[in-house]
Amino acid sequence: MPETVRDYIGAITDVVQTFWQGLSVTLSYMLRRPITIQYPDRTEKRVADMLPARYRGFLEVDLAVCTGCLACARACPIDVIKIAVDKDPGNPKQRVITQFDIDESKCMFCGLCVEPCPTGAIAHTREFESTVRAVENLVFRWVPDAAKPVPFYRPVKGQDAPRAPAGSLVRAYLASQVWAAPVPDWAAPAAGRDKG
Amino acid sequence: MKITTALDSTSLTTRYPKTALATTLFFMLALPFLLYVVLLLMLPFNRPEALDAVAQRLGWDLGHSPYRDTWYGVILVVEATTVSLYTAVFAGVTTWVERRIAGRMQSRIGPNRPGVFGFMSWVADAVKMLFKEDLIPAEADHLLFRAAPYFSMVGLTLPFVVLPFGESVVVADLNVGVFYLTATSAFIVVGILVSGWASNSKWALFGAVRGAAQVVSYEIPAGIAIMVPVLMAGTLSMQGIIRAQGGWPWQWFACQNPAAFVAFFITVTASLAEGNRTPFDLPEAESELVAGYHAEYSGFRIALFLMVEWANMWIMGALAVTLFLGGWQIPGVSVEMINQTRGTDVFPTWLWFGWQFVSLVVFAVKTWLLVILFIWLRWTLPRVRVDQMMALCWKYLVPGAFACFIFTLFWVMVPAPVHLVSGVVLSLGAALLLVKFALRTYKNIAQVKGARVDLTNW
Amino acid sequence: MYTNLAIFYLFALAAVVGAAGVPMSKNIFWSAMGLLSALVGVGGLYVLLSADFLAVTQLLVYIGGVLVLIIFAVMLTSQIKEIEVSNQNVGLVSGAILFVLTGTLLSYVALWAPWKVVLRPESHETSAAIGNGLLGTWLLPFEVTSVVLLATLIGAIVVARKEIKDD
Amino acid sequence: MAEPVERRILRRTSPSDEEIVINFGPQHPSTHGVIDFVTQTNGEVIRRSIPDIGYLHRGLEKIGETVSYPGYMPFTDRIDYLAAMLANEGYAMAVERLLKVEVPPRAKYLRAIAGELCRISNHWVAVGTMASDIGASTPLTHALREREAINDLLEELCGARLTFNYARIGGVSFDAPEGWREKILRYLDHLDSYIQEWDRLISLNQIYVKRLAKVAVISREKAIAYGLCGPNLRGSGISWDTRRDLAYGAYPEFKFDVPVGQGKMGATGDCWDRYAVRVLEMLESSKIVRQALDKLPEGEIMAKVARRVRPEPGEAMARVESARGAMCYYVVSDGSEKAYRVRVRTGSFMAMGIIEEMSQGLMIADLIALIASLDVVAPEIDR
Amino acid sequence: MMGHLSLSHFLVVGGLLFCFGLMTVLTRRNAVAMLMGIELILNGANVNLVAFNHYVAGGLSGQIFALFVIVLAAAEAAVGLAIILAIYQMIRSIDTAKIASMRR
Repeated sequence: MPETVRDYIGAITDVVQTFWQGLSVTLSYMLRRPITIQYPDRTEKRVADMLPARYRGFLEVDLAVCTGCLACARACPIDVIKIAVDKDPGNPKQRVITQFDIDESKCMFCGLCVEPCPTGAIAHTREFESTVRAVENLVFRWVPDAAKPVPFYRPVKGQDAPRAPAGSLVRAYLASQVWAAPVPDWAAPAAGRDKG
Repeated sequence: MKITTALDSTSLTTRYPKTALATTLFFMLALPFLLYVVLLLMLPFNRPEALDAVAQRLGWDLGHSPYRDTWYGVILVVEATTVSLYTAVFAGVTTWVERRIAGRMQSRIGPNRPGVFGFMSWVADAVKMLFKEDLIPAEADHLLFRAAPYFSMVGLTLPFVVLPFGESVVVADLNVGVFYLTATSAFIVVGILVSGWASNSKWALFGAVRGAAQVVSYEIPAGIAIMVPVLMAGTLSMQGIIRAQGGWPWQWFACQNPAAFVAFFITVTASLAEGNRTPFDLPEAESELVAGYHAEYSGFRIALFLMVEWANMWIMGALAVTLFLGGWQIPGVSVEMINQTRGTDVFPTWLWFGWQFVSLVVFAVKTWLLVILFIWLRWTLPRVRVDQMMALCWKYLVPGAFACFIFTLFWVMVPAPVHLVSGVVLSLGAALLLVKFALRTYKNIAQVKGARVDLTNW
Repeated sequence: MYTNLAIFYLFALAAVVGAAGVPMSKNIFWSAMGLLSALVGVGGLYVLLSADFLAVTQLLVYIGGVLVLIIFAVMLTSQIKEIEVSNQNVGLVSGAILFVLTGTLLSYVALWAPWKVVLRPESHETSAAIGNGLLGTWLLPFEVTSVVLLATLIGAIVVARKEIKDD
Repeated sequence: MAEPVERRILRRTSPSDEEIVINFGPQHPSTHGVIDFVTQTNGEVIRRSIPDIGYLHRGLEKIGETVSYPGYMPFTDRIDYLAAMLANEGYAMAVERLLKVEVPPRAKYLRAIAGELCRISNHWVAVGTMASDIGASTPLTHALREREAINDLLEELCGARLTFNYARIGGVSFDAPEGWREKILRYLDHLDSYIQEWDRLISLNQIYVKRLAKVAVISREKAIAYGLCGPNLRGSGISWDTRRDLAYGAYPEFKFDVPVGQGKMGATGDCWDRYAVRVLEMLESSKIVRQALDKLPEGEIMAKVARRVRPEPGEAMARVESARGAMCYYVVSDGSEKAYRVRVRTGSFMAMGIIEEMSQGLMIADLIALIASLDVVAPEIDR
Repeated sequence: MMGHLSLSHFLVVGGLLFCFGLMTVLTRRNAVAMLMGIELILNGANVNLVAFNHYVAGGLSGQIFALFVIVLAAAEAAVGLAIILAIYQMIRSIDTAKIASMRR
C-alpha cells in the first residue's frame, strides 16, 4: 500500500526495473542451449552408455564366479533376491545353485547386495530399459533351468575372480527377452489381470 | 555431452520425409496465406453496390433481383467463416509458438516431433481434444454448462468484425469501431461466469467470480486509455485511427504523444487482464484454483475455451497495434498512393491488391510481435493476488489513464511540429532502450559461468 | 427489405423470449440469461433504428456492466451448494392477468394510434452528432448525470464499506 | 474411525451461509504431494485451514523394526526424497552412536560434501516450486536444471539420482570418483554467479516480492512455540543451525554463516524471508563444500563395522540439520539384529502445525504462498 | 404494412418488454430478480424512445434521452446491487417479503 508520493512512484519504477531484468533473463535463454537430452532416439550414443560407471541400474549376476554364499540375499532388505542351493547329485562334494531370481520390478536399486559379494558376481549395471507387458517377466532368472544347476565358484586366494565385463550379461539377458512375452508359468496368477 | 540435433549437418529434407515437410509447410504458410487471400479477394464485394456492378459486368441485373440480399448475405457469410477460421488457425499456431518459446525460455526444447519443428503439434492437440470424452458433471446445470463455451466464442468472434487486417482488409469499418470492440469482448466474461456457475464446482465458482471482478474493473482503464488515440485521431473508427497515423515509428500515436506512450502500456496491461493472461490469469490460476472456471471442462469444450484464450491474444495485439503502433501503415507509402493504384474499375488492379497484401503483412508482423511479447511476459512473471490486481487497476491504471486522457486534451491543441519532435525523440528513445535491453540480455549470458550463446539442440 | 424484416424478427424474438424468461424461470440464473438475451435483442433493434452508438453503448453498459454485476450478485447471494435457486413466484396468476391487460393496452396503442411517421434517409453516423449534442444542447442534463454517477459511486462505496466494517 | 476433518471444521465453527469448506488437496497442484488442506473460506479470505495429513503414510518407522540396521538405510531415502543424503547421514549417525563407532575423517568429509550438495539441490526444488506456486513457471524449470547438475555429481558419486543410499553405518559406500572435485568446483563457480541471475529472474521481481512480503508473518515466539526448525525457524530471525550450534561430523571444521530472515521486504518472518534464507543457504553450502574439498583428508572411508550389526541394548539419538531443519533419529536396540524402535522427527511435520493458526485471515493465494514457503514434503510429514 | 418495418413493430416489442418487466417486479420476491425487471422496463421504454426518434421526431433527442436512461440504469443497478448485498449480509436473505424493517 503506497502511502507517500515517493512510495507510489517507487513502486512503479521497481516494477519497471525488475520486469526489465526478468524479461532480459528469459530472453537470454532463447540464445542458450536447452539442456534437454532427446531420449531415446536423438542422442549420440545410448543413454545407458552415457551414465557414470557407478550407476545403479539392473542387477546382473555372473554365476561363473558366484560362490553361493547368500550374502546378497541376506543383505537385501526387501527380499528381492531368491537363491536356492543344492548338492550336486553327481558329486556330493560340489554344491550347486539351482535358482537365482532377482525381481527387478521390486528391487529398489539400493546397492546393499553388491557390497558384501566376495567376488563381485552380483553387480549393478547401467542398463535400465526393459519394458515388458507382464510385470512377472521382470523377474530375471539367472539360472534359467533348475535341471541345469550352476556349480559354486571357489575363489582363488590373491587372484581376482574372472568376471565377465559389467553389463554384458544383462544386455544379453535383455536381448533374449520378448516384451510381449506371456506371464511365465511359475508366476501365481494375479486376480483380474490380462494374461495377454 | 554431444547431442545430435536437428540443425547438425543433416538437412531438413534428410531428417523429415518429404510428405511431412510438405504438409507442415502447407499448414505453416499456405493456410494463413490462403485465408488472407480469400479475405482479400472478397473485399471488393464487401458492399451490395459493388456486387451490383460486378453482376452487371457479367450480364446480370442483380440490382432489381429479389435475391440481391441473399447474394450479399452469402458473401458476408464467406467472409465471416474466413475470419472465424483465421481465429481458429491463429489460436492453434499460437499454442505451438507459445510452447516453443516457453520451452526455450525454460531451457527446454518444446514440442519438436510432430511435423517439422513440431509445428503440427497444434493440429495433433486439436484432434486429441476433439476425440476426448466430453464429461459433464452430474450435478452441473447441463444446458448452461454446454452453452458457456459458446458465449465466450461469441465474445471472441464479434470483435473480429471491426479488426482491420490491412488497408482495406476489414469486414466492416464501423464508425463506432473501437467502442464496439470493447463492448463485444465483454461476452467472454459472460462465458466465464456461466461456466463457473454451471459447473457446480467451488473452484470454478471462485474462478468465475474472480474473472468477473477482473474484467469489469479493467474495462475502465482500458476504456479511458483507448480514448487517447481516439482523441488524437478524432474518430472512433479503427481504420480512421490508423489512417491518422503514418508508417514510420515517429508517426505512430505511441510516439507522437508522451501520454499515448504511457497509454499504450496501460492498454496492454489492461488487455492482458481482460484476456486473463499471466500475470492476471487469476480466473484459472493453476496453482491456486486448479483450473478455475474451466476446471470441470474436457474434450471439445475445453478446446473452445482454450481457443478463445489464445485467439484473444490476436485481438489484444491488433487493438494495441491499431491504436498506437500505426496499424497497417507501410513506411514510406501513403494511403493516397495506394488509392491511386486502385483504378476506377469495380475490380481493382492487381497492384492495388499487392499493396493490400503488403499492408496486411505489416499489420500481421506487428501484431505477432505483440503476441510474442504477451507470451514472453507470461513465461517471466508470477501471478498477482486478487487484491493486488484490484489495487493495480484502481490505484495505478485508472488514475494513469485519466492523466493521459487529460494530457492529450491539451496535447491535441499543440501545433503539429511539436508532435513530430516528440515522435522523433520518443522513437529514438525507444530504440535506445531496445539496444540497452539487448546489451543487458547479452550480459546475462556473459555473467553466468558456463553459459554461452549456443543455438543448437532444436 | 425482407432482410431487414427478418433481422428485426430475429432480434425481436430474442428480446421478447428472453424477457419472458425473466419472470417465468424458476431459476434466477436462468432469469439472468433471459435478461442477457433481451438486452442483446434490444441492442440489435437499435441498429435497425440506425442508432449504432446507442446499440454499442447498450452492449457495453448492459452486458459488460449491469448483467455481469447481476450475475455476480446472484452468485454471491445464492449458495453454490444448491443448484435450484428458485424463488416462490407468488401471484403468478395476477401477474399474468396484469400482463394481458397492459400488453393489450400497449399493443392497441402501438398498432392503431395514428403516428405521424416521417421517413428519413438512413444515417449511421450518430456518434459525432451525439457528442456535439451532449456538449451543446444537452450539456446541463449531461452534467447532472455525471453528478448522479459520482453520487452513485460514492454511495456504492459507502454501502460496500459498511459491509466490511461489519465483518 | 476418526471424524473427517471437514466435519471437525464445521463443528468447531458456526459456518455462516456464505462460508464454504473447500478441500485443497489431496490432489492439488500446489500441495507438494498428497496433503489435504481443509479450508473454510469466506470468499477469498480464509477463516481457517486445517491440514489433513496421512495420505502418504507408509509406516516407515515401523519398517525400521522389521529390517536389519544396515538394511534400513534405503528406507531413510524415502523419508525425505529431496534431501536423501541428509536423511541417510542422520540414521547412520544414530546407529553409530548406538554402536559407539568412530567414523573415519574422510568419510565425515565426504558426507558433508554430499550432504551440502544435496541441500543445494533440495533448496533449488524448494525455491523453484515456490516460484511456480506463485505463478511463475519458468524459474521452476531453471531450478530443476540446476538440480539436475547436482544430481549428475551425486550420481557419479553413488550411482543414484534420488534415493542415494550413500551413507553407511560407520562411513560411506563410495570414495570420491576421479575428477569429481574439479566438476564440483566448476559447478559451484557456476552456482555463485548464477544466483544473481536467479535473483534478477524471480527473487526481486516486484510481483513476487509483493506476493510474499508481509504475508503469513511468523514471529520469533510463534516459531519457537510451534517447534519450527531449519530455514523456517531461521526465516523468523532466529539464528539456530544444528550444524553450527550442535556441530556434528566434519562441520566444526568449517567456517560458514547462518543466514537469518531480516525482514528486508517488510516483516521478519514473512514468506519472502523464508524464501531468501533458502537462497542464501545455497551460497553457504557452496562455501562449506569448497572448504571440505580443500581439506579433504586421505584415508579410509569405512570404520570397522561387522556386517551383521547387533548393538548392545540401549538407545541413541542423532540430530542432523536436514534441508527442512533438524531431523532427529531415535533408535532403540534390544540387542538383536533389528531395531526395537526407530523414530524420526522431521521438519515438515513440525511445519504443518503452524498452518492452522497462520492461515487465519489469509487469502487463498496467500495460503499457497505459506505452504510453499514452509517447503513441506508430504512423505516426510507422513513417513 | 407487414411487409415493411414500421414504428408499430418496435412499439409492440417495447411494450412487451415493459409488460414482462412489470410482471417480474410484481410477481417475484427475489430482490435481484426485481432489479432485472426494472432493467427490462427501462429497456422497453428505451426501445420506444429510439423508435419514435427514428420514425417521428428525427434528430437525436430520443437517442440522447435513451443514452441518459442507460447511464442511470447502470447507476441504479450498481447502487441497487450494493444495497441488496448489504441486506443479504445483514439478514441472510434477499426475499423482499422478509425485508420488513430498515433496522437490523
